[in-house]
Amino acid sequence: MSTGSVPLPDTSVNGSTGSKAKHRALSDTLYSVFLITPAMILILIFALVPLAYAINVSFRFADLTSPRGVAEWVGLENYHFALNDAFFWSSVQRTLHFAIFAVVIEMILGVAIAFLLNDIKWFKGLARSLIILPLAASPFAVGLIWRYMYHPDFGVFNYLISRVGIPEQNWLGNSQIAMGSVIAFDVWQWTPFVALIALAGLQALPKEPFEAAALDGASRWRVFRTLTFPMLAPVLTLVLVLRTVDAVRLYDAIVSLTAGGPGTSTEVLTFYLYRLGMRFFRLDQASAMALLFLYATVVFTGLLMRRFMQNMAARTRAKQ
Amino acid sequence: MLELRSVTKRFGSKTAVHRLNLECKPGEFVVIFGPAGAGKSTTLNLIAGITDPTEGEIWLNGQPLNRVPPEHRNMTMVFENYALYSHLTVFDNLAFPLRAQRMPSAEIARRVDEMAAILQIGPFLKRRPGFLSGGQRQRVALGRALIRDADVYLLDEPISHLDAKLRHQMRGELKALCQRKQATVIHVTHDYREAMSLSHRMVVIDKGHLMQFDTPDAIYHTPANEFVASFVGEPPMSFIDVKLTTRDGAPCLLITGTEAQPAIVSLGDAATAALAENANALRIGVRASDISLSTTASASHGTRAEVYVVETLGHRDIVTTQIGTHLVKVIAPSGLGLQVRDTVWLNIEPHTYHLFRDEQSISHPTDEMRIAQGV
Amino acid sequence: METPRITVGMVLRHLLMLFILLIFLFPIFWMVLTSFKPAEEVLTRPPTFIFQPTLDNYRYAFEDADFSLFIRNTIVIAGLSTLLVVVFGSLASYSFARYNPGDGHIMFFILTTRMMPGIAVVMPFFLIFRDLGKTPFGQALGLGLDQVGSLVVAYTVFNLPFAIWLMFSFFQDIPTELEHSARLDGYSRLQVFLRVVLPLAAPGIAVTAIFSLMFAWNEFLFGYILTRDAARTITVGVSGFQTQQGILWGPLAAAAVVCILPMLAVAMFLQRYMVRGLTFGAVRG
Amino acid sequence: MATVRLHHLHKSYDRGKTMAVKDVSLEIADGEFMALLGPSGCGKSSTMRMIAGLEELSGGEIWFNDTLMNRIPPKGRNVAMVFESYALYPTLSVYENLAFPLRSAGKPLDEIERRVREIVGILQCEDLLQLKPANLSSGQSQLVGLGRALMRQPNVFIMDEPISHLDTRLRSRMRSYIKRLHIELGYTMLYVTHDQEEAMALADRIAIMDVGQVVQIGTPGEVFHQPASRYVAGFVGEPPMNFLECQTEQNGGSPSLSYKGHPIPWGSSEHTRAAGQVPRDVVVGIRPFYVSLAGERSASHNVPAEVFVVEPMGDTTVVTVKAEDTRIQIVGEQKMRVNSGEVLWLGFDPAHLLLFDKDTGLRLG
Amino acid sequence: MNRIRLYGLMLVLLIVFVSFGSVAAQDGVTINWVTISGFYTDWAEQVAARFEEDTGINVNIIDVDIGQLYETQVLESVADTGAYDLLTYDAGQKAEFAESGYLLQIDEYIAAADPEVIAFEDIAPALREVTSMWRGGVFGLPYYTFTMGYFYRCDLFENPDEMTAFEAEYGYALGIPQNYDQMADIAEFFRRTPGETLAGQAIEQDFYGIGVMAGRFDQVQDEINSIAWSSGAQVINDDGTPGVDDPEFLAAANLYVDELLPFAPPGALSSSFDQIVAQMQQGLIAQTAAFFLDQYANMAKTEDMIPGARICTAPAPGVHSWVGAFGVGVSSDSTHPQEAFDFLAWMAGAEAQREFATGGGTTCRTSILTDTALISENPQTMGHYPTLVSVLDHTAAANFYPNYLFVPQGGKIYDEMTTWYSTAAAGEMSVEEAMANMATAIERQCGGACEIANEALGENYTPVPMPFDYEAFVASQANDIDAWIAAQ
Repeated sequence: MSTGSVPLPDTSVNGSTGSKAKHRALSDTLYSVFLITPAMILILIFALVPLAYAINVSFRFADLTSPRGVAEWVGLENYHFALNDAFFWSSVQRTLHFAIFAVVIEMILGVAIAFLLNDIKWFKGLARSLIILPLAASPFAVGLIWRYMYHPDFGVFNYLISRVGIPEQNWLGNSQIAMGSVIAFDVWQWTPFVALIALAGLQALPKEPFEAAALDGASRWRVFRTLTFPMLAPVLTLVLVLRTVDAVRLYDAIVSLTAGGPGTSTEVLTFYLYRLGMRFFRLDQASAMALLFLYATVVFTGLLMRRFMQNMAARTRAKQ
Repeated sequence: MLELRSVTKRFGSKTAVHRLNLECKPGEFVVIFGPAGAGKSTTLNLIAGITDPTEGEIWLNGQPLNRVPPEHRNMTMVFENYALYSHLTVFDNLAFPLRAQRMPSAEIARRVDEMAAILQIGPFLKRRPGFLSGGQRQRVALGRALIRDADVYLLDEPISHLDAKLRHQMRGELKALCQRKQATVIHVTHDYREAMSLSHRMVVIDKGHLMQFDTPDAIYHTPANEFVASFVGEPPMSFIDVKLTTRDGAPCLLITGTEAQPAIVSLGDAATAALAENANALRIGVRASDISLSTTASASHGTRAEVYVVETLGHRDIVTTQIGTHLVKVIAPSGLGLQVRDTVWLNIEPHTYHLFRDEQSISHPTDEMRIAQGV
Repeated sequence: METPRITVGMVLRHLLMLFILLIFLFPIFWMVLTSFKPAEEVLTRPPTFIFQPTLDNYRYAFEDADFSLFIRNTIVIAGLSTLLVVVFGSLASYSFARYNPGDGHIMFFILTTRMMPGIAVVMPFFLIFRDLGKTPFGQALGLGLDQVGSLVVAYTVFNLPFAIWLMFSFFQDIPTELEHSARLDGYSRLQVFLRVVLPLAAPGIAVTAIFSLMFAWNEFLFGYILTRDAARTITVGVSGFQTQQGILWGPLAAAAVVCILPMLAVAMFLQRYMVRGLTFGAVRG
Repeated sequence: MATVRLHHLHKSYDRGKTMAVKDVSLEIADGEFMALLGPSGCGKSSTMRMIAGLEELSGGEIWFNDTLMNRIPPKGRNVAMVFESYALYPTLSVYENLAFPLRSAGKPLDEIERRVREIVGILQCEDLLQLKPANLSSGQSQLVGLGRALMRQPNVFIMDEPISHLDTRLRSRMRSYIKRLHIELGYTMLYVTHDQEEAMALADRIAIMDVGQVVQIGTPGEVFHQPASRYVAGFVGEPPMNFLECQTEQNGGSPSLSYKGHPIPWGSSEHTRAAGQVPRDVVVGIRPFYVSLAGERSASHNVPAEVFVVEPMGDTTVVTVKAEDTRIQIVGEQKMRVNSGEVLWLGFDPAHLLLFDKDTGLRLG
Repeated sequence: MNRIRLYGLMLVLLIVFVSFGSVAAQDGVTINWVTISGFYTDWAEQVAARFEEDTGINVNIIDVDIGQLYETQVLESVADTGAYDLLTYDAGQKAEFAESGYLLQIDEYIAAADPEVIAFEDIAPALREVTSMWRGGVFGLPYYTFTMGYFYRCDLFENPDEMTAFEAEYGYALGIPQNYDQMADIAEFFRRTPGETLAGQAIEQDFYGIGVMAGRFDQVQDEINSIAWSSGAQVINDDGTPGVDDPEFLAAANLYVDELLPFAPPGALSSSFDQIVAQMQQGLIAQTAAFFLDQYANMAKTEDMIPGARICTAPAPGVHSWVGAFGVGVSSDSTHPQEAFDFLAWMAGAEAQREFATGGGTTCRTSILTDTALISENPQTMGHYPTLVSVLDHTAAANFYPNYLFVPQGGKIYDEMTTWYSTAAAGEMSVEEAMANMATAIERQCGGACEIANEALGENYTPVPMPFDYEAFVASQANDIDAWIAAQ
């Protein structure tokens, strides 16, 4: 009928119109709610129930290994305990120490690698494929392998550095450098992630402003400072948030690399929570600390992400 | 019969369409014309049911369409950015609307081939849209909209991205096709030639407000206001600010900025009558094709101007002239050998200009000519 | 014909990249090397690079430590949870990208569910699944302790936030006109989602799938708390090489190689999409 | 300012698999306004980008005056450029965008300030200075892009489709403005466009490109009236030129022309002179302005045609007719009123008939 | 895109395919025994298979990493899942498991069982005390002991050059250390750097005087405690108050940190026992501190790897080193306690244990530990038995047991020790500070003074007939207990 010269019969016009009244549109709101329902049910059950449990327990006495189990309401006692627990604060300090150093190094190194990857010509695809390998490895499994490689007597790292004349180090046994060694491991594993995202960001940048800058005679540094970096900033903020949220939750690597040692020099908050919760089974104290931690993370993320969220919402509205 | 009854669409505090009334007869080809951001596409989306009006109603064949979802409106649409499915081949793109109707595949194939032949995209049927040029994509998009029968065809800039040659050709094809289909078409464009060429009636809108709704001829020759006048015609109409003055006791117009060396323009009778009440914010508009220039002053060519720049069209030149601070474009025969800053004389006369007050039309050249010729 | 000039800077950059690659790949190389070492070569001073390679470690991992079961479990768990993540996540993400229910607040809430330290919620998870496993519903779906279903659900829940965030920009980048066009053609919203939106978001879905696959494959804590034996995953299996006879480094390396090999393959195959998909829509020209 | 000479320029991609630019030689005189015209993919962008130094050459030489530029980076060429996509620095304000070239050159602050004010004055966009590019309309963006290019005294001023995204009114205004600017400043200009109208209107000379090669270089008049080939003829002019496949016949020294058996008057002396070399099958090109319609058959109006579509354009009317199976467009008077389906007789102005070789497409005579 | 779809399809198919294989139903009673992974797995599987053959009861062995065994068992027990019928515990966790009701008291089962099979009295009394008994009842049976002794390179100790040099420097003869000060002397003496000589030969790499495990992998406390016990100090005093901050204890910890650790390889701060074994095998160390005797078979491999090396064992100085074993008990949640017990009795019984011992395991049964014929047949795997027996015997005779083993919070206190002892070892804080923290931690765990439930100790002890006299051995100043026995 596409090019047929016969005009449409009137009946079909009326027929189709007549049926229209029956097909009222499902409102956008209803439809959008319908779409998020399956995911929300899962999230609500498995995020809110544990959260509610944790909140509940944090206001009670709860020692699972004692015959009393989860017992009476104790008010803010557990929070009081947490806030006055020197070990809690020192583990928070270690966590921040780890997170700040690891994330900053990963960001700098990752962005640098992204630039390099963007720049090279000869084995670009291969390099891009290979650089993400650490990312694909299970932190727990390779953590054990790293512990093996870090071993001061039998590890390959000491062997390698001694070959080039650097004195051997007690990577995980010296409390001065053990945290550094854990950071190195995390950097090894997560720098590719940052690099990958930064590379994606770089490749998504429009070419023309850079060409214009080249014609305008701008130096590399000026281009980076006034163009590249500000344009990458949103994506880097996001990586920063994602990495920080992950870094402060570091657990697997600590279990397999140091178990918090030597001494307590790598005992980050999650590992302390593990000991409190899964060794001493003091769920009350562990929950209180975890909730304080969650609150801090949410506030931190919320602050950093506000701009990003607003942009996203604005774009959605613009599309409607 | 498609009707928009006082339709308003607001996005937040921004009003995209303001109390728009339209009615479009069955089989009529209506072009919505306006600059970017005028609300053209929003109007189309409202008709299609993609967005719901904030106020007002849309009726089709005597039935209100409010809250009828797009899939039940029996309309098709071409989108400005083609909206082709990049994961489907051209064939599947064209077949997509037919498959929704569960049409047998043999019939689908027949129709697709037919449409492909008309739009000259036969060789690309197996390709994905990503491998087509902009023009080819636009034709596929057009084909996808026209392949099935619908109550209303909504075309959003369907041929504006084609190159000049193809655009001319497709314009003709589109016009012929729609004539044959007796289809009700709402066509959106920012190209006045396309609008003039295709439409039975034209809707000129700006910032969501209806400026004029009339036949192409009427729009061109009797624009309702400065906006319509400025947007229809190429090169665009030139505007000159004027002040009411008198010469030899008769009212006439003084071009502002030429007070030192007054450039005076005479007034037609109709205009004179109208100006008796209020003579503020006057402006005359001249079309490049309505006036002519001469290198010597004469009775007919009495307005002095200076050549600003000369651009050629090949068979003719567009001479941009400067009167005071105003630029006036004139179409002139090529080969006059005019140089920048040469002095020329223009015939700005009642039968060559439109007169506007507060941006609204007061008189048109045709009126004046009719009066002058005593018709 | 003039070939692109080779400058000193360019050569240096390539060398630097090679050096970086060397550093980043060395641990993996060493792991592979160790996996082929005979037991007496594993802890030596200095470490050996050249030795008589053996498959004993792999044999041990597969025969004595039952790795084939762990691998099977892991494939089922990671695969199913990825499937669920993609299905539920894409529906939700699409909804957020198009309709923004909750005006960003629900989105942010979903992100916050990822911030709770796993160690703090593992106990409630354990209790939930213990009780679910006793209900007929839980039994039918295998949602009990030491059952594949519970890990599937757990990993799905953990991955959903990230997946929703990741896919969000992909959905936002799909021109709405495509959907409108399909609806005008007579397709319902759900049909449009399935026939138009999903295929177009395929790269995003690929990226999401690979990340959730990687997470589920590598997760350790919940894997070991929620399973005992029958549903044990490969990473937990790896932990079993820390024994009272010491850490069995050779078999551990072999198991780790087996454990990360599929992920490496997937990651390498999909890296193109990963690079494309990871801007989270944060960079706009 | 400089004379720009391109000497056998080549550009290939994918290790020589695709040739984007083939043997382009061109000279732009000091102060000349040269337009590079062609459809997308014709190689005009690659040529331009090689001149700017944004792309490496695969072969050939580029000279600015007496300096070989092949190995000079963009920075050292002193080329100002207006980009099609504006290429404003998204993170910088308009002021900073304008100041950027001078800041890069390390100019003192007061000079930058002075120059920005000057350019802003010329472009009349004072109110934009503090805005970010994202908040500008396309017209404003284009203005800023132009302003940024004007900040320096360049060797060559390149404009890449600078006004193609603007609406009609603005485009018309900017076109005149650019032309006048060139006259005032006298820069060596290279203007890249796919819009023949712009090229015609603006350029001193036009270089028309097709599949990587320059097919004609000439003034707008030459290109319009004496196109080198059917390709050029079809590309230049709006509406486009009509083409008819005709036969020539030698009738005792005076050749005649017929279209499908309908004789077409053809008699200028120039044609007669060329008659000896004219092959039998030719393509006749005629611009829509030089075709007329008549209700009655006559000696001058000999070809029957059915009206296909009538398009009123305000000041003119474009009529498309079908003569046998070929479509022909006629630009007629505004008052011309014909109806589709009507059969009329076509007349061709003998003075404006152009003949092209059917096979090579080259113009004959 | 097509390729992606293809791979997706393949993935789904793979999932479906493997899902088919994952369901395997079993009939009859199945007993789940959760135990330490990689821990004589072959033997356990064989024992289980044989048991199933005899009784039709299926035994499913669940291997768990030693580091996670505790929490998974507690979690399942607390949650009453009944997932495990047999639990495996360290001596230090017995009190907690029994007190919390995770373990079933099995006295009646033992009484009803075939005495030939179970032979409860045959289990070394010291191990019985620390692993089975709680508040007078029996809660499980030990099946593997990792009691501590002392390993040293007797070839070096007997080297005339070294002996002369040592005596010249320290004023007494080089030999098995009689106390930890002597051990410290030996450690200092044998510390050599490249270029120095060892046993008359110039060495190329560092040689260390001692191997210790000062990291956070749950062994540092056994080493420090052993030193403390040798001087009578306790982690928890008899009155239940912390003893770690007492002067004797502090002296012991200080000795460890200041006089042993400096002469150990750098790996000490992150090593676990397997690396000590490797240090020995690689010829890096001359001796161990108190060390797990069950590692003898691995230690003995040194003799193959280093020409001329000989590995000898002796009780650790002061003899009061760590005495303990892994016990297995019936879970109180078990739905088949009798079957579970039957398997336990069979597995910990004489016959299965004999196989266990010949396979390299270190059994807890006196009859096997003192079977000289068997020992002389398997010198590479049982060479440590005489030392082990003497330690066990001495412990039982002296009726000396660490108090924390009889505190319900013992397991947690043990875990805290790892943290604080290693903190001191790593130099993060002073010994005094770390031990003060440890004391606080003990009080926190116990909620004040700890309740010590060792009232039953010692009364039922009947000395086991020993094949040799340990006191005489020590008095003889001999270096090799095996040689000494042979000479008797």
